[in-house]
Amino acid sequence: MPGMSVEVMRGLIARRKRWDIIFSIIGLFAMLGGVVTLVALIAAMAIDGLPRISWDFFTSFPSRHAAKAGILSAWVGTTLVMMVTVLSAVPLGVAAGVYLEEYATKNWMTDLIEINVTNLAGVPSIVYGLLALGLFVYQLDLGQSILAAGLTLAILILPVVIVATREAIRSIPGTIREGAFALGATKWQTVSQHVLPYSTAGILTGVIIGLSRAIGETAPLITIGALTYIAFLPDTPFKGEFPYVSFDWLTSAFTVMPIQMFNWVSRPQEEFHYNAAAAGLVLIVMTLIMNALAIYIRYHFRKRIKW
Amino acid sequence: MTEHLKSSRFAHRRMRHVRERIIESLLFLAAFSSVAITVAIVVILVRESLGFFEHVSIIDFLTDTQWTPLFDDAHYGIMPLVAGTLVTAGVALAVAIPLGTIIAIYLSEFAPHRVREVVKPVLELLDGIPTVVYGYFALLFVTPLLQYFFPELPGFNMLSAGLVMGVMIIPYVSSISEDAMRAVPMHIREGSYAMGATRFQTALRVVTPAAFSGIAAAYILGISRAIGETMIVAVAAGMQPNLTWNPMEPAATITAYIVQVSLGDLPHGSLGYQTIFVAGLTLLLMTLVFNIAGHWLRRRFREVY
Amino acid sequence: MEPLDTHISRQYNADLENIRTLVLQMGGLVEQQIEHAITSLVQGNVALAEAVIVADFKVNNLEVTIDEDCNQIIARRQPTAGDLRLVLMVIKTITDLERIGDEAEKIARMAVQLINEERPKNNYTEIQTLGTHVRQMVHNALDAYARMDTVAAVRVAGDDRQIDKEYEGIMRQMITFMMEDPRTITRALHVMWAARALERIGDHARNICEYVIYQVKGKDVRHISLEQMEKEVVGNS
Amino acid sequence: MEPLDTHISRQYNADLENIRTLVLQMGGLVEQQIEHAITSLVQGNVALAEAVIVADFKVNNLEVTIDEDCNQIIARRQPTAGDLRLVLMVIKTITDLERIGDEAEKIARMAVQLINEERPKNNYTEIQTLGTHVRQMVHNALDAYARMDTVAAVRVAGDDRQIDKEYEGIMRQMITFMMEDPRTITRALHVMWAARALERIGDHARNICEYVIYQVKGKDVRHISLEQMEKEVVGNS
Amino acid sequence: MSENAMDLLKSEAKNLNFYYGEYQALKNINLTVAEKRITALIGPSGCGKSTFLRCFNRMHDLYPGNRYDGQITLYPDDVNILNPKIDPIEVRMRIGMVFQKPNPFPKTIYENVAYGLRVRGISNRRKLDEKVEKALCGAALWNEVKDRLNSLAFNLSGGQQQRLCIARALATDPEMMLFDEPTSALDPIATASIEELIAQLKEQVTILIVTHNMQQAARVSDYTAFMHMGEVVEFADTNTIFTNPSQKRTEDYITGRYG
Amino acid sequence: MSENAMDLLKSEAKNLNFYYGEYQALKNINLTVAEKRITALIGPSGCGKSTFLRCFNRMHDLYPGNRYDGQITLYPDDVNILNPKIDPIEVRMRIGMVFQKPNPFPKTIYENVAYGLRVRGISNRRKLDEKVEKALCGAALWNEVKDRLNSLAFNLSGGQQQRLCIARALATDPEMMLFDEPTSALDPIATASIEELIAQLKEQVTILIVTHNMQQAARVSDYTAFMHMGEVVEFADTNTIFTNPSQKRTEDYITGRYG
Ligand SMILES: Nc1ncnc2c1ncn2[C@@H]1O[C@H](COP(=O)(O)OP(=O)(O)OP(=O)(O)O)[C@@H](O)[C@H]1O
Ligand SMILES: Nc1ncnc2c1ncn2[C@@H]1O[C@H](COP(=O)(O)OP(=O)(O)OP(=O)(O)O)[C@@H](O)[C@H]1O
Ligand SMILES: [Mg+2]
Ligand SMILES: [Mg+2]
Ligand SMILES: O=P([O-])([O-])[O-]
Repeated sequence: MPGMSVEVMRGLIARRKRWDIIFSIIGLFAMLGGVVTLVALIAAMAIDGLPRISWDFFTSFPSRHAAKAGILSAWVGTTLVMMVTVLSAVPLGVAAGVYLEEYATKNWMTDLIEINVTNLAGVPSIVYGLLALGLFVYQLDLGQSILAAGLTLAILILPVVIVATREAIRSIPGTIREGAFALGATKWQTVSQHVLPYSTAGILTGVIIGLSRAIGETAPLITIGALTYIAFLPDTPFKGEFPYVSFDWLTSAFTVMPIQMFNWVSRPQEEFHYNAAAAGLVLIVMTLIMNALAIYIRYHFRKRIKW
Repeated sequence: MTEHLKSSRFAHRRMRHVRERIIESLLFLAAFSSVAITVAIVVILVRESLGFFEHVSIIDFLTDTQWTPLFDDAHYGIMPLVAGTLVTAGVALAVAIPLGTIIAIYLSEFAPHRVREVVKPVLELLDGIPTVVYGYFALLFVTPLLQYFFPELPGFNMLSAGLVMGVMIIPYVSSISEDAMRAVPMHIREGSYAMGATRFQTALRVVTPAAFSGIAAAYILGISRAIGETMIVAVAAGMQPNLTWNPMEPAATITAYIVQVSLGDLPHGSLGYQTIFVAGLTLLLMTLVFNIAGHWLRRRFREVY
Repeated sequence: MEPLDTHISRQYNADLENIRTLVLQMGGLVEQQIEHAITSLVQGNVALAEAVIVADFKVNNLEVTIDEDCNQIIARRQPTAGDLRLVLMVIKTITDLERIGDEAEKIARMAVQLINEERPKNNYTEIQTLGTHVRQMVHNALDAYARMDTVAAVRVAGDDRQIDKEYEGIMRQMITFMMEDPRTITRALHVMWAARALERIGDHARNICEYVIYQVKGKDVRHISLEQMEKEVVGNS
Repeated sequence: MEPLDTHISRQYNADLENIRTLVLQMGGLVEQQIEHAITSLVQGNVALAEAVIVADFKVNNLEVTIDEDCNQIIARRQPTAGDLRLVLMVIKTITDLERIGDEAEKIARMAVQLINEERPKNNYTEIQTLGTHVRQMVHNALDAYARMDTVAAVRVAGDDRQIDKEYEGIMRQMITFMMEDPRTITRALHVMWAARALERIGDHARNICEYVIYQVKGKDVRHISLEQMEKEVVGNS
Repeated sequence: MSENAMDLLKSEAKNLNFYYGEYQALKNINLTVAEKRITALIGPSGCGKSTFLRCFNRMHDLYPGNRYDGQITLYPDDVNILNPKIDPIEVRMRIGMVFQKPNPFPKTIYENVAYGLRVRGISNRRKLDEKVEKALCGAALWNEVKDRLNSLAFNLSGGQQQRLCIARALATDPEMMLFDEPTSALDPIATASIEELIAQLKEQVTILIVTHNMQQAARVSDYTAFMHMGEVVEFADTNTIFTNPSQKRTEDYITGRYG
Repeated sequence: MSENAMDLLKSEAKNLNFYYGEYQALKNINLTVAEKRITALIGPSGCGKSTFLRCFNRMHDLYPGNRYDGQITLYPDDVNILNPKIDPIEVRMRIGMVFQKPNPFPKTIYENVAYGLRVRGISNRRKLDEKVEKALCGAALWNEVKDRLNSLAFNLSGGQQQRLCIARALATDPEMMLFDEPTSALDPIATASIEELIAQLKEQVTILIVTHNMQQAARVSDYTAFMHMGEVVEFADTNTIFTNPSQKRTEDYITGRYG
């Protein structure tokens, strides 16, 4: 028989269940708070910025006249900077992640690398800006160029890529590796034919998340002295004549979307605030698309592999 | 059956071996680059800071209550910047930690599956939005709103920057906490329900303690994010170093100061130029303290299911 | 009853099939021993009788082999339900078969000793008749076993009554002989022993029938009357 | 041999202990049946004889019960090694015990029939002596079983030879009696049957000893000579 | 060894159907659970054993879209525990459960066992101490842990953890205990000791156990139900099921034949 | 049913010791593996069964700090496969392994089976097709998957996945195959079919199998070694081990007694 009568038990249960209800209500409100803020933010942007969005807005250079100003140089700059970032951060980050998960034996050196990566992830982005200022701009004399900016953001997202790679690799059960080794595969065969292919989705998700973060980064680029007023485009990478490609654009001065927006926000004139809102809207849409892509990849590829 | 292997076995083996070694070395270099980055950060910050401390005593730096390096009457007391940083971060955390935790518990233990699947990504979008956009929002939407309630509130103030930053950090706290709670295996939860516990009891007495290390990590991450956040404060809190603990006032944070200086055109090697590295070093040390604390917490309370 | 050959494990099927086959082989051998023993006695064929005596070791060896196989199946396969009953039935069956073999050997020994006695006029027809019936009963019992036929098993078990009656007839006859002519005492005694051995063989055959019913129906029908036995078989078929 | 009571499962210990106890109980009952049967025959006590006949059903019931318990242990516990041998030995032992019970019943039946005959002068001392020996042998066999004592088991198995000799002596004596005085034929025959029953009991007791050796040593010592048996026991003790 | 036909009834499923959304996992189940006896459910993977077991403490209520139909009566008070009016928490307070994988809470040994009591509002330390000790003794764990009641439950071995989970369920004096493959995550020796524990527990409490190891059912249970495709094919005392089942499907399964 | 004393020798461990760093997991192991026979290793959890098995394909080389001492000879060519001069990859090419949990690669069924061949440099499609079919037939899986060789291996059931892993190992014609508790993650019916497969495989290949289910060892193996605390306590043909073991420790273990 139970330790108490059914009536006593029912009273007890009723009393305890009241807390369930109270907390449900609190939780619902908290959640709504977050969601409402998001909606308000987007709405505020849209109300102010939507009227400014037009074809011209994308194809015009910034201007002293708010109504004529556009974001051409900003989005081109962003695109080029991101290219540099991806091309440098991904190979380095993935290789580092693979080393740490698959090769590293336990010793002080790998411990050091390990702790170091964790801490890098927590370093404020502006500190990377200072690093870039000291190292790229002055030490390596890259100047305030697309290359310097791209590398800065690459360093910034490197920990993200490394961590994502490691997580993705770690989710592959050891038995899969042992299965490959047991069939006579070498270490590199195991890594290149199994570990990397199976963790592609995870790595890709991490890379996209990193990029969506990089695309909105403002502070480190301000630190290296990105210009806020650029009325020209960098040299194009692809040429009509030999050697067809050119790397001059790498050293070109640039601006990017968030800086352009910051610039407009900082102006006292209200009309520029509308420009800022419009640029913000474009930025939000860009990051939304990238986040959606990451979610899609995670969902779509994870579905196919269940360990 | 291994004839064909036997003949060329030796040559094969050496080639295989050499290739494997080369690949391993390359991968090691990649991993080591992260250490190089850290070293570079430290070297650069420390080198410029040393230059700074040749001119300014550490005592002054820590005790002076004014930070006016660019004025003629230059004062180099970091306190106003630290105070600004702590106040904005404090406001942000006062919003993010309670709300984030409640949302995490609600989503992981109370919300129907559908709600969770929708709300969680939506909240994560909060984190994906560029910070400069938040700055805009704080300055041009939240501050006017607050001024409606507190008419005397200045146009630049730490309260509105902190509040918006808090909202931005919510998903950090809630998402990671919720992940940690969901990582608590269902069978532990079922164990509690099977004992006759209610949802609230299960959430509070079993799931939350079990996920403690993850939740703590989420808090720490939120804190370092709040301290290092730049653009919101730069846009909305003003750029005036101001030693005050009152969030209703404008004040510069460390990060805002760095931005402010960078926007101008300071010659390389000047004392003004060095101040931003000193500020950076201070910021780095502050976040490092929290990161180490987080590391320790996670290690101390790691759960094995 | 389950067919034996549908286990997921082929080896298990093979092992079970193997002991069944060995039992039938042992049964065949024992039948032959009975036949030869009776023939040797009735025809006074000493050589045949001695062959029977010698061949008994084969029966014994089979018993030991099958027993060991059964133990191994139990130890290695953990049989349950029908499979377990099969194995346990085999363990019991071979004990009875071995006893039948021993009785056949005894009859053969009688045959050897009767050589020194004068042959009766009736040429041991009593033994001949009883022997034929008993042999038939053993044969039928093994048949029921091979086909796991409970109806046949009940019928064969019933034949034991007939055999007991015949046996008692022989006993009474022999006592009469002995009283009438004390010189025939030794011979009569030998006949009596032989008859008694045949009667025991009948009992063992009946046991085998009971095991068949146990195996198929899962019911222990030892120590109960024939009528009850019939009811069990019809009851849940 | 392993002590039985060290299984992790108490119930398993209890189950095994239970069948062992039941076997010893059955053994005790059977011993008593032998004793009463002999007494009834020697003293001409019909009531006792009839009690023996009636009590046989108890022996039969115990056989069925123990058999079923053994099946259940095999089906539910999947015994191996020593435990399995124990169960299998029990299955065989109870068959022999049941047969001993049957032989005791037969002796009792002889006792009933001998009532109508004139009592011999020697008051059936032959049967008395043989009976005492056989009873002792059964007792010793059960003792060896209870203590799982292989040395004792070999010794008891050896006693069977002595019994066989005594039995043959009785047979020869009875034949002489019959020849001398055909009026004693019926009585002599009954004595012979009783003696033969006792001799068979001796054989069954020997079987039990063999099972003890099998259980302890894991060696099948049936159908081999006493000398070989001794070697097996000493060999790997 | 044989079961008593006179066993009292503790619980009874009548015409029970269960649906995971559209999918019908249990089909018209009828089964009795005898008081202070061990009833085992066996059957091939996916036949619905766990589903059935979890009906007894309304575990399915935790997930949306599940539907019961029919009833499970609990005696002696004759309530239908599937009745939507009955709070599942009440049912769970009366019927304890032990899971496949040992799932101690990430708390101390003491707090694990005390949890059920605290949930019931007991906080008197003396009383808790007493009940915790009693439960741990009942789960044959007291001697092994009495000196470290305040160390974390995770520091115990798998078998000990499972006994801790049994103690945790025992502490609240349940009327019935459900075990879902309680030893499938354990090695043979730990398994044997859990089996032994379960065998002893039946002196105190009615037990319903799911196992996919039929030898285990044979060893520990008094009654066995063989399930197949959501139905109870045969239900009888364990001896009968393992020596002389009446259904061909049962025989096929326990002797290792294809269906 | 009984084993032939004339069995040929395929492999032999002599005075084998193995250390995980400081910890000695195997102590002076001597054991023979008969050709085209199934040898089973049984013993309580943590006794070193898996450790021993994994010595046979130098799996321990994958992790640092592990040390072998003594030798394992492979016949007929009489090489010591533990010799550091022998490349572990070579050993693994000759000795296949199947793991506890089915671990197919997240590739198609075809590519799973072909993988071992590709690693060996075979890429001729015709040859691959042929070998894949043969291996799948050998693993009794061909009929079930021949129409969907290009679907993902994860879509197979647990038992099928394990047979796929067996096919994968079989495809490269190993001389010997190692199985580490190959059915412990499977339900009884899948287990039975894997056991049956293993029993058939011995016609082609020498098999060494670890199982913590001694009934399984009893069912499938020809020889059984009982291990305890890193030692081989008793090694004999399976019948002897299960009906009449000579060591008390063996008897205690297989009859379910405390040590
Ligand atoms: N949450 C669920 N939603 C839908 N179907 C389910 C769910 N859980 C189980 N099932 C299905 O219900 C059937 C019965 O599942 P159940 O878990 O009761 O089987 P089981 O007999 O316990 O098997 P096992 O031995 O593998 O534990 C299975 O066909 C399963 O696929
Ligand atoms: N990587 C390792 N490092 C150190 N010790 C280990 C390692 N792997 C296993 N051991 C130890 O070696 C011993 C033997 O382990 P092994 O895995 O061989 O046991 P096992 O017999 O296979 O047990 P199980 O049945 O649980 O698989 C154990 O005491 C174990 O704790
Ligand atoms: Mg289940
Ligand atoms: Mg292992
Ligand atoms: O024991 P019996 O000789 O009468 O079969």
